[in-house]
Order: sequence, then C-alpha cells, then structure tokens
Amino acid sequence: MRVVDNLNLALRSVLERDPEAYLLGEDIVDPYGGAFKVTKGLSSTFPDRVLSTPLSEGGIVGVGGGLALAGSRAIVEIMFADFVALAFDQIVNFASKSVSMYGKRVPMPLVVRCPSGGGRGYGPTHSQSPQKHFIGVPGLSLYEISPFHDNQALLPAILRRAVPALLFEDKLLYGRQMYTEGVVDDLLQYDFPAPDVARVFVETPDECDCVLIAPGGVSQRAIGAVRRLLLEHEISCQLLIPARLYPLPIEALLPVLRGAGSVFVAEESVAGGTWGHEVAQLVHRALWGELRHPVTLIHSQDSIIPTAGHLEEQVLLQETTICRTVVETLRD
Amino acid sequence: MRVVDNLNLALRSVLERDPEAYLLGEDIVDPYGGAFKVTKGLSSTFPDRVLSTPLSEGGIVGVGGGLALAGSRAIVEIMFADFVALAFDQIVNFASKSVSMYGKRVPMPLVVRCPSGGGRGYGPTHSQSPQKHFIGVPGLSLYEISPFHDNQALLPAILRRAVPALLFEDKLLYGRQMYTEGVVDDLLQYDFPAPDVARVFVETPDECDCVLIAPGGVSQRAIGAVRRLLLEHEISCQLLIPARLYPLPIEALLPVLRGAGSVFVAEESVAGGTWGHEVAQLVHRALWGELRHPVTLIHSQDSIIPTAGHLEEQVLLQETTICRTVVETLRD
Amino acid sequence: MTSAVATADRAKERTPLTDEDLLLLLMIRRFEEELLRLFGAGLLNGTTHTCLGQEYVPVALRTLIGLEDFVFSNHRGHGHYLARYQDLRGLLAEIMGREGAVCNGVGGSQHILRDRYLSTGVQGQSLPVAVGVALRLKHAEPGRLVCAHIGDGTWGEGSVYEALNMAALWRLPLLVVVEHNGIAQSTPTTAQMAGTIADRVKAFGIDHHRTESTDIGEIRAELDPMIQRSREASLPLVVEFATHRVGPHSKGDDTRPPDVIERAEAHDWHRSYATAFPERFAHADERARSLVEEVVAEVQDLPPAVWTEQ
Amino acid sequence: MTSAVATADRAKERTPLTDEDLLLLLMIRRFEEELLRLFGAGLLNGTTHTCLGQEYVPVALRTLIGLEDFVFSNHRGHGHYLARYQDLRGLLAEIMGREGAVCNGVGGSQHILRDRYLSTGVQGQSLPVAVGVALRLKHAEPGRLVCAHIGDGTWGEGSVYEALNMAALWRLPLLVVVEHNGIAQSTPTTAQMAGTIADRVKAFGIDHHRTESTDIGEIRAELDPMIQRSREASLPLVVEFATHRVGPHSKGDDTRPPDVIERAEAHDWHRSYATAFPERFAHADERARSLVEEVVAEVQDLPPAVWTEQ
Ligand SMILES: Cc1ncc(C[n+]2csc(CCOP(=O)(O)OP(=O)(O)O)c2C)c(N)n1
Ligand SMILES: Cc1ncc(C[n+]2csc(CCOP(=O)(O)OP(=O)(O)O)c2C)c(N)n1
Ligand SMILES: [Mg+2]
Ligand SMILES: [Mg+2]
Repeated sequence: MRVVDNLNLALRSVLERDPEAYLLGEDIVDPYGGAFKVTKGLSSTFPDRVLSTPLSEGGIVGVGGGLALAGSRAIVEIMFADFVALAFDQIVNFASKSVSMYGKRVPMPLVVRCPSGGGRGYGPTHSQSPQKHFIGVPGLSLYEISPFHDNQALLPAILRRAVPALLFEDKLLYGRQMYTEGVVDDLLQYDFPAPDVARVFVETPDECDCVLIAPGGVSQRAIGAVRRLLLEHEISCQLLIPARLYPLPIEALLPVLRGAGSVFVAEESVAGGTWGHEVAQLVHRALWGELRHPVTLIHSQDSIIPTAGHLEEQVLLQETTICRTVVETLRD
Repeated sequence: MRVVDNLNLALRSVLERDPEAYLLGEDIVDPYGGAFKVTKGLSSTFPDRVLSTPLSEGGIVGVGGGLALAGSRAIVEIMFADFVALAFDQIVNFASKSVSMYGKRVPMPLVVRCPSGGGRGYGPTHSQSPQKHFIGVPGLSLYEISPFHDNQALLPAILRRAVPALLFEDKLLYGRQMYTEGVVDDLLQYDFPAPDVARVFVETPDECDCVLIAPGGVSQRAIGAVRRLLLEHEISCQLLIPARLYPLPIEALLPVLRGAGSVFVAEESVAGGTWGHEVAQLVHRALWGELRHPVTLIHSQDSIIPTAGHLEEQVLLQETTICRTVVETLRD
Repeated sequence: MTSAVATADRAKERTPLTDEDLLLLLMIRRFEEELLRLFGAGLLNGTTHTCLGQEYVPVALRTLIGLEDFVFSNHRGHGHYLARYQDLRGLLAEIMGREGAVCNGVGGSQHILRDRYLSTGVQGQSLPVAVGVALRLKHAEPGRLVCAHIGDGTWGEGSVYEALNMAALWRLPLLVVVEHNGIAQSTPTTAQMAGTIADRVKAFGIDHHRTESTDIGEIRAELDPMIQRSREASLPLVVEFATHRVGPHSKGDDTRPPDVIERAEAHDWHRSYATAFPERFAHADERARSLVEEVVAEVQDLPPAVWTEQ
Repeated sequence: MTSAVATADRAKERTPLTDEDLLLLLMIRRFEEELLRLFGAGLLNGTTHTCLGQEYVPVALRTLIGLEDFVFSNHRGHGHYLARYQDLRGLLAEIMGREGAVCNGVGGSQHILRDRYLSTGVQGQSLPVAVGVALRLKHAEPGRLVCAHIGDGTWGEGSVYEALNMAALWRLPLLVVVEHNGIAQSTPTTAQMAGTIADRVKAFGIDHHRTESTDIGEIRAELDPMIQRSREASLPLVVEFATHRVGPHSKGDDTRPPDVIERAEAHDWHRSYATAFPERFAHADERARSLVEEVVAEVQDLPPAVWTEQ
C-alpha cells in the first residue's frame, strides 16, 4: 500500500469512528481531493465534516483550535508546509499555549498536517522542511510520517494525547510503498525497539558500527545510504526513525545508541538550528564519554531551495551526502 | 546612559543620516513614543518617516520589506516580540528569501525590532523570547541588544549588511545603564576580543575556569552569576556576549573558549531547540576532545510563562540557576 | 460641549434597570478603579487594561448571552468576566496571583478561561477560534452562539477578515461585539482605520448593527431580536457599540489631549445613571464599593496561587 | 449558451488593436500551450500555472503601466512578465533551468525578479510589500505607482485587508488588479468568498472598478483615467477583471464539470479576436507560433543555468 493511501485510510477511520472529528483544508473536497490527493473520497462520505476552506492558513488553524477547544477533534491540512508560517501565531500563541496557560490542563486535540520537503522542483516557497521552527514550543508536539509507521495507529494516538501537533508529510513519500512484516528489502529488516521508533538493521539488531537517526521523510535516502555503506564500505549502520520528533523519546533510543559510539542525524532541513541540534544535545548529555565524535549532523545546505532540478539537487540532502559524511567521519 | 536612550539615539541618527530610512510600528509616534518609549521624540523630528501603523504585524513587516526592496532602509517595531509570530511568513518567506531566491543577491536592509523577554508579569503572550524560532533561515540574521554594544554603531552596521535582521531587545534591559570604558563594576571589567563580541572578566582576560556565553538580554543575570561564582565559590568565569546571535561568529569565540574546557550557555528562552543548541553544536565540533563536559545549556523551563510574579520566577532563567548549574557541573 | 449636554438630556430618559444590573455596573466600575489604585500603590505586578467607560457593554449583553454560549474576551476583559460570573474574588486573585485565582495566577488579567469563557492577549487571534467553536455549536448544539468581543483597533489584523469570511460562508452563529472606543492604545481610529466597520462587515454579507446607546434597557431591546435571529438562522452578526474609554489604555499611559478625555467622560454611562436615578445609584454605589473593598482586603491576605498542572 | 452567444455578438464590435498587441496576446497563448505540451512530454520539471484565457489582462495594462512603475505578479504570472518584457527566452529558460534564465533557474515559474517586476509563490504576501514600495514611491518618485496582480481566491488571506487599510490610510499609489476567474485552484469563488470584492474594497474607502470586457481597446479607455488619477492624487485603486481560466489550475488538474469549462471557453478573448479580425489574427498567430517554437527549440539545447550568487 502506498503511504498516501495509508494516510487516507487513517483519516477515513478517524472520521468514521469519531463523529466529532473534522478535517479542514484548501481544496480538500472531492473531486479534487487535495493538492496531493491525501483526502480523496473523504468529503463524499463526510460532507459536513470535511470542508474545503478559503485561502486562510492562519484562519483555518484558528478554526481547528476552536473546534478542539469546544470538544471536537480537528485535523487541518496546510497545502504546502511552507505556508504554515502564516499560522505560526495560531499554533504557537493560541493552540499550544491554551493547553497550559489557563492554569489547568486544557485538552486541545488539533493536528496540523504539513506536506513538506523538496525534490519536486516546486521552488523556494513550496519545498521547505520547517520542522525546526516549531521545536521547543511548550505544549506542541511534532510528528513525521514514515513508510514504517502505520498512520491508522499513529493518527488516533496523536489525537488521544489531546495536545496540538504538527504532522509533517514528505511529499515524495506519498507515492512510496509502506513497509510491512519487518522486511525492507533483500538486505535490510526493521523492527520497533520502542513504541513509535522504527529501526532498520542488517542481520542482527544488536551490532553496528554507527547509528543514523532520521525523520520519516528521509527514510528512502537513509535506507539507500545504509545499503551503500554496507555494500561499498563494509560499514554496518543502524537507522532509527522516530515518529515523534519533538519531544523526542530519547530514553527509548539510548539502548540502541549506547553500543554504537558513533551517531549521525540526517534531515532535509536547511542548515542552522535544526532538529538534529536538539537530538545532538540530548545524545551528548546522555552519552558523553561513550562517543567517538560529536553527533554529526547531515542536512541540506544553508540556502533557499532553488527550482531547477540540478540546482535543487545541490542544495538538498542526498543519499550520497549521508553516505560520504558517514564514511569520512568514521575514517577520521 | 540608559539602554533605551542609547537605542533612541541610534534610531535618531539613522533617520538623520539616511533620508531614505523609515521607522514603522504600532503607537510609536509622539506623544506616546511607543509602548516602551524607545521611539520617543522621533516622529516629531521626522513626521513623514516615523509612522504609527494599524495593528497589523504581518502587514507592517511586509511594508518594511517593500521599502527595503525599493531602495529604502526600513526599521519595524513589533510592540511585543511575541507578536512577531504574526509576521513569520513575511520575515521567513518574503524578506529573507528575496535576498537569494531570484538567483542574484537582492539588498534587503530591513530590521525588525522585537522587545522580548519576561520578568515584568505581562503573562504568557507578552513575555516570550522567540529568537530560537528564527534560527537557520537562509538570509536572516539575528541580533540582540546588550548594555555593552553601542547601538549607534550596531544599527547602521546591520543596515549596511543589507540582509533582513531581527533585533531582540530585552524589555528589562531598557532601563539599565550602558557600560562604558571597560568597567562593569568594582570586580569586573570588559573588552571586545572580537568585533561585536563583548567579554566580561575578572582581572586577566586570559585565565578562567569556565566560559559562559549569553545573549545581551541575559547580561545582568550573567554578570550577577559571574560575581557570585567568584565571591562565593572561587570559580572564575568569563562571560561572552555576542551582538549577533545568528549566524554566530564562532571563529571569533574559539580563542577564548579553547582555554577553558568548560562552556555554558545561558539564555531566557524556554527549553527545547534553543539558540544554545546551535552554539553547543558549533563548539562541540570545533573543540571536541578539549571539553571536560558537553556544553551545558541553561535556560527557562519547558513551560509557558505564567503571569504571577512568584510563578514567573519559577519558570524563567534566574541568576541563581546559572550559578547553581555552573557550580554543580564543575563539581561533577 | 454640545454632545455633553445632549448626553445629560438623554440621561433623564433612561429606561429603568434592575438593581442587579445597576449593582453590576458599579461593581465593575469600582473594581477597575480599585485596580488602578492598587497599581499606583505598587501592590500589583504586570499590567492591566481596565474597561472604565465600557462596563455597560457586557452588562447589557448578559441577559442575551447565556452560560451555554461561548464568550471570547480580549485584553480589556474584566467587565466581560464580571458581568458573566459576578466573581470579584476569583478575578482579583487572578490579577494578584493569589489562592483562589480563576486560572491559578497563570493567565493573569488577559488570559482567562472558565467553562465557556476565554480571553487572550493577542489581538485578532480569537476570531478564527470563535469561528471554529461556532462551527461545532452549529452542528452539536444548534441555537447556541459564540460571542466575541474585539476593539476597533483590532480591525487592523487580517485574521478578523479571514474569520468573517468563513463565518459568513458557513453560516455560523457568531456574534462579534465591537467596542468601538475611537482609539487603539494611543492611536485614534482615524489614524488606524480607513472606511468604516459597518461597510467592512456588510462587504462579507454579514448583518451589522451600530448602537450609540449606553442605556441597558434600550440596548437589550435593540439587540434581542437580532441575536435571536442569529441563533435561529445560524448566521453571523456584528454589533458595534460606539463607546468611550474613560481611563488610560493600561495604566498611566493616557496621552490624549484633555478635551478628548473630557468628551469621553461626557459619554460615560455613569453620569447618566447617576443623574437619572440618583438615590438608587448612590445606594448601589455604596454597596459596590463595600463589596469591592471587602474582596480587596480579603484577597490581599491570601497566600500565593499554586500551579500544579503544568 | 446565452452568454456564449452574447460574447460572440460582441466579438464583432471589437475595437481595433495594434499588431503588437495582437502578437503579444497570441505569443503568450502559444507560450502557455507549449509549456503544457512540454510538461505532458515529461520535458519540464516542477510545476507551472498558465494564464490561458487571462492573457489580455496584462496586455491591456501594458500601455498604462510603465517600466518605472513596479509590478507584483503571482503564481499565474507568465503573461504579466511577457507583456512587460516580451522575453520568451528568459522566461522559458527560467522554467527549464537553462542558461540565460532571468533568475538563473533559481526562482522558476513562480519567483521572478527583474528590475521593477517581482513575483512570489505565497498568495497574499505581495500586497503589504506593494504597500511598502508605494510608500517609497509616493515620497521619492511621485506619479509612479505599484501594480499588484492577485486572484479572487487570494481575498481569503488576511494580509490583503491589512494592506488595503494601510494603502487607504496613507493614500498610496497602489493599483490592485484582481483577476477574478471565479475559481481558486479547484474551489469555486462561491465556496470561498462571502460578499463581493467590490464591497470589500469600498469598505476601505478605496475606489473599485469592475470590467467584464476582454477588449484591449475598451479596457484601456475605461482604465486610463482612473489609473491617471491614482497616480496624480496618490490614491489606491482596485480594478477587478471578470475573467475566465481556460486551462487547468496547474497541469492536468482541472476537475471542473464540462459545462463550466465550456462557459469559460466561450468568454475566451481568443475566439472573439479570431472572429473579429480573422486574417490579421491568423497571420499573427502564425508568427506567434513560430516565435515560440523557435525559442523552445533554442532553449532546450542550452546548458543548465549556473547559480553563483548564493
Ligand atoms: C497582535 C497584537 N498586537 C498588538 C497588541 C498590543 N495592544 C494591546 S491592546 C492594543 C490596542 C487595541 O485597540 P482596540 O482593539 O481598539 O481595543 P481597546 O484597547 O481600545 O479596547 C494594542 C496595540 C496586542 N495585544 N496584540
Ligand atoms: C498562502 C498560499 N496558500 C495556498 C497556496 C496554493 N495555491 C496556489 S494558487 C491557489 C489558488 C489561488 O486562487 P486565485 O487567487 O483565485 O488565483 P488563480 O489561481 O485563480 O489565478 C492556491 C490555493 C499558495 N500558493 N499560497
Ligand atoms: Mg479601541
Ligand atoms: Mg481565481
């Protein structure tokens, strides 16, 4: 099953089981079914609760906040993650704050879905990975879809936690297949050493030369790099993909990281203040003295994301960048 | 001279020397002169170029972007830094991107001034330090005022660089005195080991047990901590205060950091993905093997900022927190 | 001058009001004055925005808006809260950060949540949220509505228009109450608003009603049928109160010229009711004063608020 | 049907237009069609929004807006660019990421800057920026103006109202051109806009003019005095074109029912001019076609764009 279909099913089942759940976004109703077709078919089944909205990113996240506040569950699609910038105030200063700023816990089951990432030539304002800008907002959680995590379990779990969440969805991932039954390919397997943390490994999960941590959108590139590291460089690298990026369940990752002594983080974000910085600090504090080198951050360049394919490739994180960085770091 | 007066003079001299400079913001004209009186007197002298605006944070930053694009210099005051959330799109996706996304460098001399920080009981939506959310935006620089850096030099220098900048201004700092002539108090002196980086030290600048890095808004608490560390714990700590937070001129700090082996970052930001994470990663990469412990981040709690004084104090970074963290870390 | 006279004339024709309403009006007035006094005496921390001059707005509305309706308030919200809950103690404790504070001292003057009442400190943010609540009410509790208070200055924020558009498109029971006091902090409306609120509202196909009255009975009579209709037909409605800020924006920051302040005072409901019903007024005022003083004395002695649910 | 007939009737009364205008119209049409073909053939990467059906808007405006005026374009901007610069090669190279690209292939279809022309991909973002430019022009270059193109769907964004308010308050020479094609991506205007653009504009005290014409000469005659006034009096103006999107939103994503698409096509300027001036039309079309084909052939063979000034 393709990731987009899994996500579509997950949304459908939330709407089905929960008569108080709403889904809002620009152009999400049928026959269009959303810019990336994630919501296809849903408005036909739930015409009152799947609503196409005007172009008002700030406004519709506010509406989602209001629905959540009043006792509904709300899922809001931002057409391109870049435009979540327009909803920054509603997310940070309303929905997230409301959870605690009134002196008592207020349930706020609001999920803002953000199709993110580049690689499709959509240009500087339609290709970003803005995860990092939302780290460290009290009350706000960040998630990212992956080909390992079943959204039919993840989405209801996020809503049950009843705190506002951003769900990042890599656009290129939509068309990929979900992995099932522990098998990635002929060489690689996966399991879940902790709830919501997927691990990709070669043969035995307990041995490796290094660990690579990546959000779901980087899965393909990370898996490609793990394969090449093994086949071309005889480096065994384990890959960890947490569904929740922030707060990061670091305790769950430590047993895996502990053995390795060498940790990398790969993400598509452009340079500076990235999610990897948050991961690195947690790892440095927890494993100081056991690490052979500082956690190495691998990410896109410090640059806007250009449109032309050949230029975009120079800026965005590539499989080869991951591979090369790991090899060079381990060699030093 | 008080910091607010220094800033006021700096704004005045920009307007005086540059007939194309504009200053925009809510309630900034006389007789009110701005919520924190930073712009007092300016509209009386420059009525055409110092404009009170409607409540439209996104809009006025956009106007600033337009002025800058068309060849003017623009300074925009956001009444409380918290509301810069409403201008996130204009800052990140217009002004900063325009510098490079058209395939050639476009000068964008735009400064967005953000009175930030808590400690005045203004409550959760009027007390934040949102610096961290703007780290890692290609083309965007972050600055923070301090009692060491003369804004009459800093402000024109920022404008000359002609890239969009946020200037954070701690509200409590406004009423403090600027330091002059290298003297902090009976015990402490300061110098500038690199342009725009202030250093506070006891006696000789070349020796110390540890280094504390802090943005300008934390100056008083950091200085207080440095004094107490010396007087109560016989720990000599040097304090570094860079005027530009991002991109951080790390090369300029390294000579000072190198000797110490022990580095702390103190900031008022609430926990998670802070500026300190960016600093730490740079330091870890540069000084791996020379550090006795990971760069220790000291910041406010992972919490919204409550209103009541006694609760606010529990959440926000305090002098005592800095002190205690340094002592405990060095003891370990 | 003329307008001051006109107001005085009209005062005599005031429709009668209940003791409860009169007491409430005066309680809010005394509460706000007391806050400014406490600030002046250095006994309060942080900031506050009193509703001096605008107390009658929520008092007039209180019989039209029930506890099952949602109310969104803003920075100038003490009157909104007190008119709904008559809870002097909870609010003062909140502002002073003492035990019994309605939000445990965390929210303070500007950030209050109690059941279906919520205020926030970021102008314009509440309207889209109110739209979301109204969307739910329309489906889950037809007949109920959301009442959101905003000032004239808040019409500078784009979020207001995003919200109006959705409220109209989706036919939602949203009542926007605009307290148009002619000023935003220090900026007169003429310097921050082009055109009129009436036209901006109508441009979205939304009904707009403006009232110049400060007479509780008159206002209720005017608004009742309109609000009923908004509930029954599930339609948005904007009611604009031409009102007057008698006090400073927050504290000690009134830079308006004396004649402007005088004009505001001439429109104060307080004078009109004092003239119209001198005895009842004096009696209620006495009572309001003592109620507020009692609460102040009591709250000042309470221990600090405790916040456990972070 | 009736409206299709009406359009056909009016076509016969078309005011004459210059060879240059006709060629420009057809060049843009051919350019856009060629883009869709190239996409279909897998020769283009990324996305694009063609202005099929709306080409006449910038062509009509081009004699009224000079190179010293600023133009803000949006996602549907190829026509705006070509009408101003007639630069098929620079634009195609930009879209294909080849040498000679006007923005070195960095911006692509939606992000173009050339002298005083700028487009961006975030709807509504441009209007406050345009206000800033107009503020400068008012002081530094009186008589010049800023022309900003937006679609009907973009009126959902709050930034539009923040900008209109400031433009009116500060009396700035801002011309907002609304290309009202009745749809935003897939959402009909009726489902995303309450009320009318006319009323929204007038609510800010700004002049509004709506034109249904697709006749270059007629449009210019209508708009010339208004735009002159906006320059001379330094005042904002909103001109709304009732227009029709003849192609998909971007590529292959037209989910409109056939009758709606037919109605759009019935209003196409293309038919009217073809009927009114068949011979000149055919001749110009031939020329446009060959110009575009030449450029396509040429650009396809160019090396990739180089980006040095990061
Ligand atoms: C988004 C935002 N911008 C600015 C402020 C600061 N501020 C608080 S009240 C106010 C003026 C509001 O004017 P108006 O809406 O007319 O309400 P009034 O104070 O007159 O009741 C301002 C600028 C704020 N709280 N939120
Ligand atoms: C802020 C923002 N939200 C959403 C989009 C995605 N988007 C691009 S064009 C468009 C529809 C715009 O409609 P309209 O303004 O009517 O212009 P048209 O496409 O009809 O020319 C949308 C939703 C965007 N580019 N920017
Ligand atoms: Mg007001
Ligand atoms: Mg449209």
